[in-house]
Amino acid sequence: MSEVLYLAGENLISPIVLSFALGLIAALARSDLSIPEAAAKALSIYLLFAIGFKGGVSVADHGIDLSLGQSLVAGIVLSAITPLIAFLLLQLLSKMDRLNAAAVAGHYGSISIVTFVAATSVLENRGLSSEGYMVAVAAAMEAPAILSALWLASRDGSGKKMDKELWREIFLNGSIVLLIGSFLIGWITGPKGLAEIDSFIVAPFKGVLCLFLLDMGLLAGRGMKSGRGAVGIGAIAFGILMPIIGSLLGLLCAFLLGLSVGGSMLLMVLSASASYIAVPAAMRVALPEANPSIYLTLSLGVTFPFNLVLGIPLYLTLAQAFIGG
Amino acid sequence: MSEVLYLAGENLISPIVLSFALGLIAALARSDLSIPEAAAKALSIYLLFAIGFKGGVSVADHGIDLSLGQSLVAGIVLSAITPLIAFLLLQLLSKMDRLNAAAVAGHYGSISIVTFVAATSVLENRGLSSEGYMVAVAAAMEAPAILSALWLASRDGSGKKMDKELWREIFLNGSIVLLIGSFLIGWITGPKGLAEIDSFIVAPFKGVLCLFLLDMGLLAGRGMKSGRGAVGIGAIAFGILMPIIGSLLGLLCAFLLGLSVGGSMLLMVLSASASYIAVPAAMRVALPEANPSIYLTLSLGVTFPFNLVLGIPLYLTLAQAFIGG
Amino acid sequence: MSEVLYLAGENLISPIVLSFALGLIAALARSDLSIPEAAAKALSIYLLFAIGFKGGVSVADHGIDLSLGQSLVAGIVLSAITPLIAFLLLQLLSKMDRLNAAAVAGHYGSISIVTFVAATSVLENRGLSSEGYMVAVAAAMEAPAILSALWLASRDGSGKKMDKELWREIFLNGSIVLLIGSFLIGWITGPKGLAEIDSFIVAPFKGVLCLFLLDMGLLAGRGMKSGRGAVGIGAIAFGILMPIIGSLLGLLCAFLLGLSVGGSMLLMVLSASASYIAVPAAMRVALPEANPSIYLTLSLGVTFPFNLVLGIPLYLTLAQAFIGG
Amino acid sequence: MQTHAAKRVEITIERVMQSRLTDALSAAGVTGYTILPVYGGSGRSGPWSRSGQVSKAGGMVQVVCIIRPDRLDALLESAFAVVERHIGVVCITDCDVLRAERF
Amino acid sequence: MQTHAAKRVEITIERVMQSRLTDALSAAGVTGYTILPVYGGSGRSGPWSRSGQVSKAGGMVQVVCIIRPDRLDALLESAFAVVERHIGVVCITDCDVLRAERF
Amino acid sequence: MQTHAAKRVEITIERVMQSRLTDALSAAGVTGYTILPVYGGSGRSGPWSRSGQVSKAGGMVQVVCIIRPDRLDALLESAFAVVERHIGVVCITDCDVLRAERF
Ligand SMILES: Nc1ncnc2c1ncn2[C@@H]1O[C@H](COP(=O)(O)O)[C@@H](O)[C@H]1O
Ligand SMILES: Nc1ncnc2c1ncn2[C@@H]1O[C@H](COP(=O)(O)O)[C@@H](O)[C@H]1O
Ligand SMILES: Nc1ncnc2c1ncn2[C@@H]1O[C@H](COP(=O)(O)O)[C@@H](O)[C@H]1O
Ligand code: NA
Ligand code: NA
Ligand code: NA
Repeated sequence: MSEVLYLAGENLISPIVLSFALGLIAALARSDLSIPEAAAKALSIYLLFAIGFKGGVSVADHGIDLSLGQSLVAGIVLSAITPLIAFLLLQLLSKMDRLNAAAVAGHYGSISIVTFVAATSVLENRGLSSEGYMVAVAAAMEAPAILSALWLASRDGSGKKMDKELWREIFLNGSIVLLIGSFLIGWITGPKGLAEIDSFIVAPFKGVLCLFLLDMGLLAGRGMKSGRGAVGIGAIAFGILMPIIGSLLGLLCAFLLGLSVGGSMLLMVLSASASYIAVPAAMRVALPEANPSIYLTLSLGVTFPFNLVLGIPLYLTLAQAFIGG
Repeated sequence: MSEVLYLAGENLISPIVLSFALGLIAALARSDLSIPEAAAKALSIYLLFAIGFKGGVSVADHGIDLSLGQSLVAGIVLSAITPLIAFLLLQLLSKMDRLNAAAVAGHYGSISIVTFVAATSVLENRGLSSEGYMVAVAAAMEAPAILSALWLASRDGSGKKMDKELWREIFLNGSIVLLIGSFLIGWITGPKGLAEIDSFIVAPFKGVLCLFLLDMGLLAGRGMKSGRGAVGIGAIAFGILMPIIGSLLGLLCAFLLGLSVGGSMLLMVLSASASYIAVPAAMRVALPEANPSIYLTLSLGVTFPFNLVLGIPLYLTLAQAFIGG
Repeated sequence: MSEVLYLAGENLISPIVLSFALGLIAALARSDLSIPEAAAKALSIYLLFAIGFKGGVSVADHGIDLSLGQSLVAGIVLSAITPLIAFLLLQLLSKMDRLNAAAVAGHYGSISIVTFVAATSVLENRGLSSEGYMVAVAAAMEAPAILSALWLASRDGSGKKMDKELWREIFLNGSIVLLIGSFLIGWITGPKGLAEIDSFIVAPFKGVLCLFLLDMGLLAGRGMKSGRGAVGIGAIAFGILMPIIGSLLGLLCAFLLGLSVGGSMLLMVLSASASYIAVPAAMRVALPEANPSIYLTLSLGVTFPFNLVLGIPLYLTLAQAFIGG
Repeated sequence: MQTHAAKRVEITIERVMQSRLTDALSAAGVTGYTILPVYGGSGRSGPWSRSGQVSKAGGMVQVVCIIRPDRLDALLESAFAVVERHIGVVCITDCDVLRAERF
Repeated sequence: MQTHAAKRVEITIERVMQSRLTDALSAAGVTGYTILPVYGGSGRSGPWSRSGQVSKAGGMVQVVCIIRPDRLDALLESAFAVVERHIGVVCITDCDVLRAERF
Repeated sequence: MQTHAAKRVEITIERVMQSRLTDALSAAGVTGYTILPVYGGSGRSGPWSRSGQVSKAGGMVQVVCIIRPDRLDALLESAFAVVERHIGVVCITDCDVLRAERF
């Protein structure tokens, strides 16, 4: 426990977490600080490209682990099943109607890439390595949860029939394509490719992440203010409990897969995190009657900060305790 | 004197000043070269974050100097009093009406953070250190001048009553929040935090500054063209005299505070520089009848280039002569 | 030949080419991956500034070669004459009407700076140096081709009389001004200036180029889809033959000028490449009846990928064979 | 100058629905439209702004179509089918255009 | 299709006044509006453009409100109170809307 | 509130022609206009979008002028001279404005 607290304390005073806090405070104090939409998108493109590329290079470096395929399958299953658990938990903890509960559930099955990125940088700081292909697992976990959510919603007759267009949008959304694409580029070009561009994608990475988290803090703070009325205390409890449950599922899979401590922690983070980019967009198309204030407040305003500040050190401690290291 | 000229000459052929000149010439020649608004904002967010963070780290590094509090107070007083002097000088030198004179005066009490940043990079080139908390002094000097300007204007019955909203906008404007926030982050995380992100905020800093100054040159050039008619010869004389007067006030304060040569030069630069971001926005809200062409042309088209090219070497020479070094 | 293939293979698996391929595939698969306009412009400003600056520094470093003036003249002549050849070849290979043929021809006389940049990075990878002033030659080659194209069009009575405004727009367009300006800044400040900003303009250069090529891939892919109907098989053949012819003209000039292998290859690349930024804009003003789908599809969808993937290694092999090295 | 009566239809719709709307318009034979970015707004679901956003969710665009009056109904029907379950505003104004042959 | 008469009010106003205007609109019960970015323009105070700008001063936005005709006056009065001393243009057009219950 | 009849002219024109258009408007005595960015669109020359673009070619802007009805013809003539050979749409709407002295 004291290990968790120590880690959490150290985590708390990292530039990354403090940048998020700065954004949060600025937004809650109604400062007009803001990052232009185009700049925020450019930062996210940079982060996706860099994290994908580095993952690919690491696979090229260490050779393909037997468990790559297994991990992908595990990720897909985790992503598809988590929404069912989330849906039940929501019904238990809150009075949310089934449509909104389905939409929220979809977010928790999918992943938040920036939480993943923050976790990799914590691993790096502590000198822990991880399986490079976890980036591919992250990409694989983005979409299946959406299908589960739509299935949950359709049992009520709500939700739209999946048209081909929507399938394409979900599986070829920009962040998946960029993540997988840069992963493959990193894999193909390997350490030699990395050497060519590492002063772009490695050295400045953490600084860029700080600015991105500043923006996330601003968004989370503004979302909290406007979403205040939309979520009750039960839903907030869900927003903290669910990532812990998710992380335990992730831990179990990691154990079964035989992942390293670092890889286990990353799989826990993926299972614990909730989407706030790809899934909301899919939900607006497929479940327009679901209320975005609810799922965005929970995902961005509750679970994301929880994971960033307390979750990541907690999951790392658990991984170290159960996987060894 | 020859020292000033030597310094000015060396300053003149730095990439920073030449980038500004390139922007200026391109604008005056009516080239369509332009930097997108979102990119310009991103550059300014980067510069504020980096300069604040580095200031904070330097405070963490060297411990808190006794004079931090005193310097903040001195900065606030300088910012509040300078507009009164500027107002009188304007009445003397030009036929500007009292409302516009008040608005202009407010700009000269406040500060231009990019002039400050350019000055720090000149210090760095010459291997001179300065008090890290000067960044906090810069932030403290942004707002008080606005209140003085509004007070000057209100003596005429013009100007709007300060509403709570306006107070909030002035004191929590994005650049103050970002500067103070990143200063605190740098302070809290210290050299360890800096080590994590220095290849983002230290190494590329001067290059980013070049691009930002290119943009400033474009804006200044376009402002000169459209503001040509708005300012007379007397006002232009003010735009060159006032920064020198301001710098001397800064020098006096620096001497009384016992600042280092570098710190003294920075305080001079702060007193000498005129706002072109925060104050214009506040003036549009509070003194909408004042003519923006006048204050923007003076601040961006006259005083900024003067400080960048001649002022900074001049202030450095004065600081070295009077403070020692 | 096997040397070309080897080079082409190596080129093919560079992060730069693969990033382009990723964008192309994403666009053809109708992914919604996209780079905001402001970010794309910021990337291009960075690349122009960096390449210009480095060229200038290299001139400052190695002293002015006698052939600078001659190279500029050769570039201007190449740019002015190539459209005439292109026009004839188009008439030969396709049934394109004279107006569109003139517009297309103008693109091939002018240059694509990103092809040039990609070529410099191939040279760098192979440790080959080149004349720094090739950047100035690139700038000089942007505009003359436009005048040739307008002359070709005017022989039909189409095309607008060149007004003063259009002259100014062509010769002072943003990319020419930025390239020449940063070249001069680099020249003036020299290696000392470079030392100040090299961690901004040298180290991350190739990484930024990857993101820019990702964007080019997206644009090329989307252009191919929407321009499909506009160009026939003859025109496509032109889009591949013309760069080869252009490169041979470039090789001839380079031989006459006595350029180094690296410089020869760059002049070949300039002659071989087709504009997709400056010339299209000029054509919209001066030849609005010409169909942009035709010239953009050829320049961005055919010739640019050809040069990037096959052309650059081919030209390098030819330069090495004929110029020595 | 000679002008011709036409209708200006302004459809404010979620960004995620943009391609579905323009596909529907094309299917209904409406191939002329202009898309304006929207920076923010407010409605029954409260205020929103695009600043700092990365997700496509939570933003809107404005699609402006100028059409001949007799084609208005076809346009409205195809637009309505897309907008129906989604938030969005459809606003029709009378206008005059130059060069009527284009519409 | 069934449409309903409404008013489209387009207020071009300085960016620094945006939140004051929307606060005033909300206070007057107008909660539906869309904000469009403005790239540049010209008026009695000469031409301007946003390109390269960092300051919020010197830019404008367009606030578009579609409302029921009977609520027009309340809107105009609250808007005018904000715009009065500031530069800005208020332009009202007759329009028709689908789904009138929304306004 | 007291309003005054005016005309709202919306000219959708290629970005490369923007300065030529505004110069022509100024020459015709029209000094008040607002320029809106355009994100994409579709017309006889097919669909387009600005995303990822670097070139000024291939984008459009919307120039909105509000003028007194009696000055409409001067405006249209000067605009038409610029737009004539180029793609672009000119759309005129009746409107009412506050503060008529400004137009
Ligand atoms: N009356 C209105 N006038 C203009 N725009 C509106 C209006 N009502 C809604 N909107 C726009 O449509 C979006 C969604 O509206 P709503 O569905 O009411 O939340 C708002 O955020 C506005 O951008
Ligand atoms: N007649 C007009 N039509 C459209 N926009 C206008 C008009 N007059 C002024 N504007 C806009 O309002 C801004 C301020 O106008 P002004 O107060 O006249 O300087 C201008 O820069 C334009 O963006
Ligand atoms: N009927 C229309 N309504 C609105 N915008 C249009 C219309 N027709 C054309 N446009 C705009 O004008 C551009 C050029 O049209 P065109 O010349 O038909 O290719 C299109 O891409 C649209 O942005
Ligand atoms: Na998850
Ligand atoms: Na000052
Ligand atoms: Na060429």
